[in-house]
Amino acid sequence: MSRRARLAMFAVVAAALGAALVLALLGLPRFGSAFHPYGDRAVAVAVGPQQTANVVGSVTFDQRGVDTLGEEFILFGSVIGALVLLRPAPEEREVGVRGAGRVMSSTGLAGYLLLPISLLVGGYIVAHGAVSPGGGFQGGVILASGWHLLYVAGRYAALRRLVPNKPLELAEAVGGAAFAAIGVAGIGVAGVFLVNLLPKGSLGSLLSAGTVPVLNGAVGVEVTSGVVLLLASFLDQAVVLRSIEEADE
Amino acid sequence: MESLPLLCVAVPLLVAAGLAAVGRWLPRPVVDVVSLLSCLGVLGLGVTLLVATGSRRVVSWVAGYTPHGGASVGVVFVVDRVGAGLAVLVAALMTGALLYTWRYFSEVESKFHVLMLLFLAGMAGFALTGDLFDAFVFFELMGAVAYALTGYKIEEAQPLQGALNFAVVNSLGAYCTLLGIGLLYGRTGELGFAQIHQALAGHGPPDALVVVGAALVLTGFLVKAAAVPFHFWLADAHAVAPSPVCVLFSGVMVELGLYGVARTWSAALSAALPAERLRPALLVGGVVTALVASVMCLAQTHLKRLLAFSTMAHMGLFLVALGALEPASVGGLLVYVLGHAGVKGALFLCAGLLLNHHGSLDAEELYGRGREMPVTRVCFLVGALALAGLPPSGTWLGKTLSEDGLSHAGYGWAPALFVATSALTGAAVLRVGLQIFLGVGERPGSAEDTRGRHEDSETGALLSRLPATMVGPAVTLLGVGVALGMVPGLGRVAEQAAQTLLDGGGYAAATLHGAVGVHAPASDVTGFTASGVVLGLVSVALALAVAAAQLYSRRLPAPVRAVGVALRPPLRILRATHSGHLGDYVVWLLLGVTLLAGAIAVS
Amino acid sequence: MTALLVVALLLVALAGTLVVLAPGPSRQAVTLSVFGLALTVLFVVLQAPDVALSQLGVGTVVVPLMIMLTVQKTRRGR
Amino acid sequence: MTLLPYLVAGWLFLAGCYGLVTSRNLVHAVGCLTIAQSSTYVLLLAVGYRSGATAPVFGDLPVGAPVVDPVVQALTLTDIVVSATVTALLLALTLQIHKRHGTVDPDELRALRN
Repeated sequence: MSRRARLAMFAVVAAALGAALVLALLGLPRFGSAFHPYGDRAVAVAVGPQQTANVVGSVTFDQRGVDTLGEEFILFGSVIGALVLLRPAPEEREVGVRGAGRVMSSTGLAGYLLLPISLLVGGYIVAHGAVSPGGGFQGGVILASGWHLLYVAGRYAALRRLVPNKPLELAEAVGGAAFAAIGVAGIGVAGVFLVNLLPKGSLGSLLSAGTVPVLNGAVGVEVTSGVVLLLASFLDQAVVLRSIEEADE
Repeated sequence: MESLPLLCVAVPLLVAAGLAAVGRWLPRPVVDVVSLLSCLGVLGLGVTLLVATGSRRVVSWVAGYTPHGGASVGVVFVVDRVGAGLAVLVAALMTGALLYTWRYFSEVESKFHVLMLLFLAGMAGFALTGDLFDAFVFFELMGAVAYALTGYKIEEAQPLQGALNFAVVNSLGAYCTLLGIGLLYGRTGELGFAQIHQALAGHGPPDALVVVGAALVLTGFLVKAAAVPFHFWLADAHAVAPSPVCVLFSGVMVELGLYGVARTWSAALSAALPAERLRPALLVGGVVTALVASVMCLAQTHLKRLLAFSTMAHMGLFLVALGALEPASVGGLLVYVLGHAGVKGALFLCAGLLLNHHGSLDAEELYGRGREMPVTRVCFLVGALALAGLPPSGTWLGKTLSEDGLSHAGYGWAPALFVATSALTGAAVLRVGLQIFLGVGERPGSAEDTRGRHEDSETGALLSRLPATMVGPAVTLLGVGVALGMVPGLGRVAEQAAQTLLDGGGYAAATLHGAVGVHAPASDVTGFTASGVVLGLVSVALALAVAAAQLYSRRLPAPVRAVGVALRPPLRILRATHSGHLGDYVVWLLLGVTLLAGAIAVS
Repeated sequence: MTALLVVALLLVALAGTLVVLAPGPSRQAVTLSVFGLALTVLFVVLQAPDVALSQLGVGTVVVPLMIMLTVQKTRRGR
Repeated sequence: MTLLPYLVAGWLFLAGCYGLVTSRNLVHAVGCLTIAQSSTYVLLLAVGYRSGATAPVFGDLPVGAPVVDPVVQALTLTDIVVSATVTALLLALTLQIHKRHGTVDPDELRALRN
């Protein structure tokens, strides 16, 4: 199709689809309605038998934990997939990073200052996933971002040499495996996959909610290492890898 | 028994994570053996489930949140014969694919195996789950891994673009599904298939929300099933993905899209959307898909692209057989899917063997060069005949059962469509088979279409001798695909499985109220009817005739050639719509959603 | 429905439109970051702090960063 | 007025699709796809909203206080992860396409033209 034909066809189709969508949206309950049967049940279970103050955490890691198992392995598979796709092609080679040592000192200082803060915040958010907003995923992303502050602050290539992919890949796999293994352990102990086996404690305390904080920890490890790997492989592409002709210039 | 469905998902996930952790330090044979063993483990679990589901549905509530008074906060896995059968099919094809890759595909440590095992887990989870959102999650898992596997050969230009088109179109389809889930959640407040069914029941004719919500949810699955006009990604992705991955794409992944349509409709939507609402859209979509793909298939010379369009043509037939929403035709469809998976899997592996031996997938470039590959030659040609519907192969049995079921349901035109489609796609496969393996027909001159020439083999260097681990899976898959047609009573079992699949009320009762028993009504399906055998032979004869006409086009009588010349301009337009352009594909997808919603609304 | 909610919604719609209309990918990475921030605000107003935290990390940092790195690599010639 | 959140969701979806259809750069197209996906976040969270309710976290909140639907929030969390990972894969593919084809303009990519 030519650009104009494509656009014209889109205009017609989008108008029809938009109208259909509006008709459908009119059939939804009024915005802000009190009709949430599943949500009400989930809240009752979370604050009742499961003693999980953060109900979203309870739904994510306990009541609908298998969704999250799938989600973690989507992340895991995508990171592996991205590593496969971004592997150096036969005609590419790594070049030294020119100028990587010449980061502005103020940026470097800010990076070093922000690093402990982001590590602290990230760790806190992972640990408190069962009692306050956040959890393994959110904390993991913050930890991974903190890690990248180090790249900004220091020398990229030196840091990459210091912490290569191998341990990160290992950590990512172990985090993912831990989640699946806790699920299988449920079958071994109680005959039920992903059952919340551990003592539930009392609502709002750090060690409440049974396996929810443990799973949060596993996800935290996986997400941190996974996101670091992902960003690092893109950084490698942008900074380190060149085709042979480019490298020879 | 109740924990088996979850193990089908958890075992490959655990092994995949384990391989990713320590795979780099393991010798390659260990990686191969461990992945194969976990496939065989899932196969064993699936077979156990298949046996158990003869008399009941296996219902397992994850984390033990069993329902009280028909309501639960948990996610449920509900397995019936069809779900268990799909899990078995997935594991069996994956075993064949991994055997084929024995010792090869080692560019990035064990990551190919890790991706394949995640793919296995995603497909098994999709087939076994009883929750709409959970199905979306597994759908995305198999999608994400499939995109990476499609683009695995980063040294070449085409795989990358094929993977990108595949990924964008499938993702957009999945987001449509999620929008639909949001709409249905707003209406029902539930996510489980059975819970949605229960909440939708008894509200009279469907309103705009249910119609559009259903259309959006089904869109994601129909994209996977490659129904026109959602189909454009299929040929792009199949043509470029590694051969063992194509076996899974063609043999079961696209079929899982249809399964998603069938399951979501029967287990959840059928309470508000009677079969009459959905039937026209599926039937018309199926007919158009079969015809478009048959024509496109005839026009190809690139082996994998040709096989991809053949898969799509069969998807059109499957869509028609499903569209009747009757147990007899759906039972036939189930047999057809199994037979097709074996035969098409074998054909894709044969294409891979040619690529690894000769470094090309272009039928004209390969002309006569398959002569010294005796096993591959027999395998490919028998596969082509089975695809055309030669009795008593499994593809033939599925075809004839579907035809019978459709005729009895009042669709007298269906057998003609089935015969024509199997003949045309069979002809295309036969034509290239005869060219490559026997050097039949006019030696092709300089063709304008040079796609497919000089492709890198999948094994690094070209193989002068093909190992048994590569040839064996192709022969076995073909053997199973052909032998299925001779299994006594298969049609009856399939019809009963279809009955259970289409019984939405029974599904809800089993899931929410513990009524797991399945009663299997008597069925008089036999399969071997005189008319079925005749129709099978007719389509094979037609296939041979069309293949001969293509091979000796210059010797055809003038009037026949005139018809061929007259058909060229419309064919050119049809080919031009398969432009490889992302923007085009997105517009077609949106058109498809709109038409689907419209068809459900006015039916 | 509070005024704050209306503002957050309109901001999201506007930012989303700007992302689509952004002339090139590098400009888009910036608007995408703003869009991520607008979504974060909306999620907070909709009483979804868990989601807001996720969106803050993913939508304003990780995704725009990946896009920016890709832009940098694809801007060069072959 | 109470339809506004739902309409914003619909708008984002169509706007994202418009971007995909007209985009002349694959990186840009990937960005537009994330806009189309964000419509699902807005729709899900809007469907789960309850007027006058607070976030479903019972830190200082008395048990029994009205809260918004936690289930849609869990779904949206999953959705965000899916979005980020699919985006990463698409960008990785785009990078390699640039290396092999020398362009990321869909109008100039002809390898799969039939």
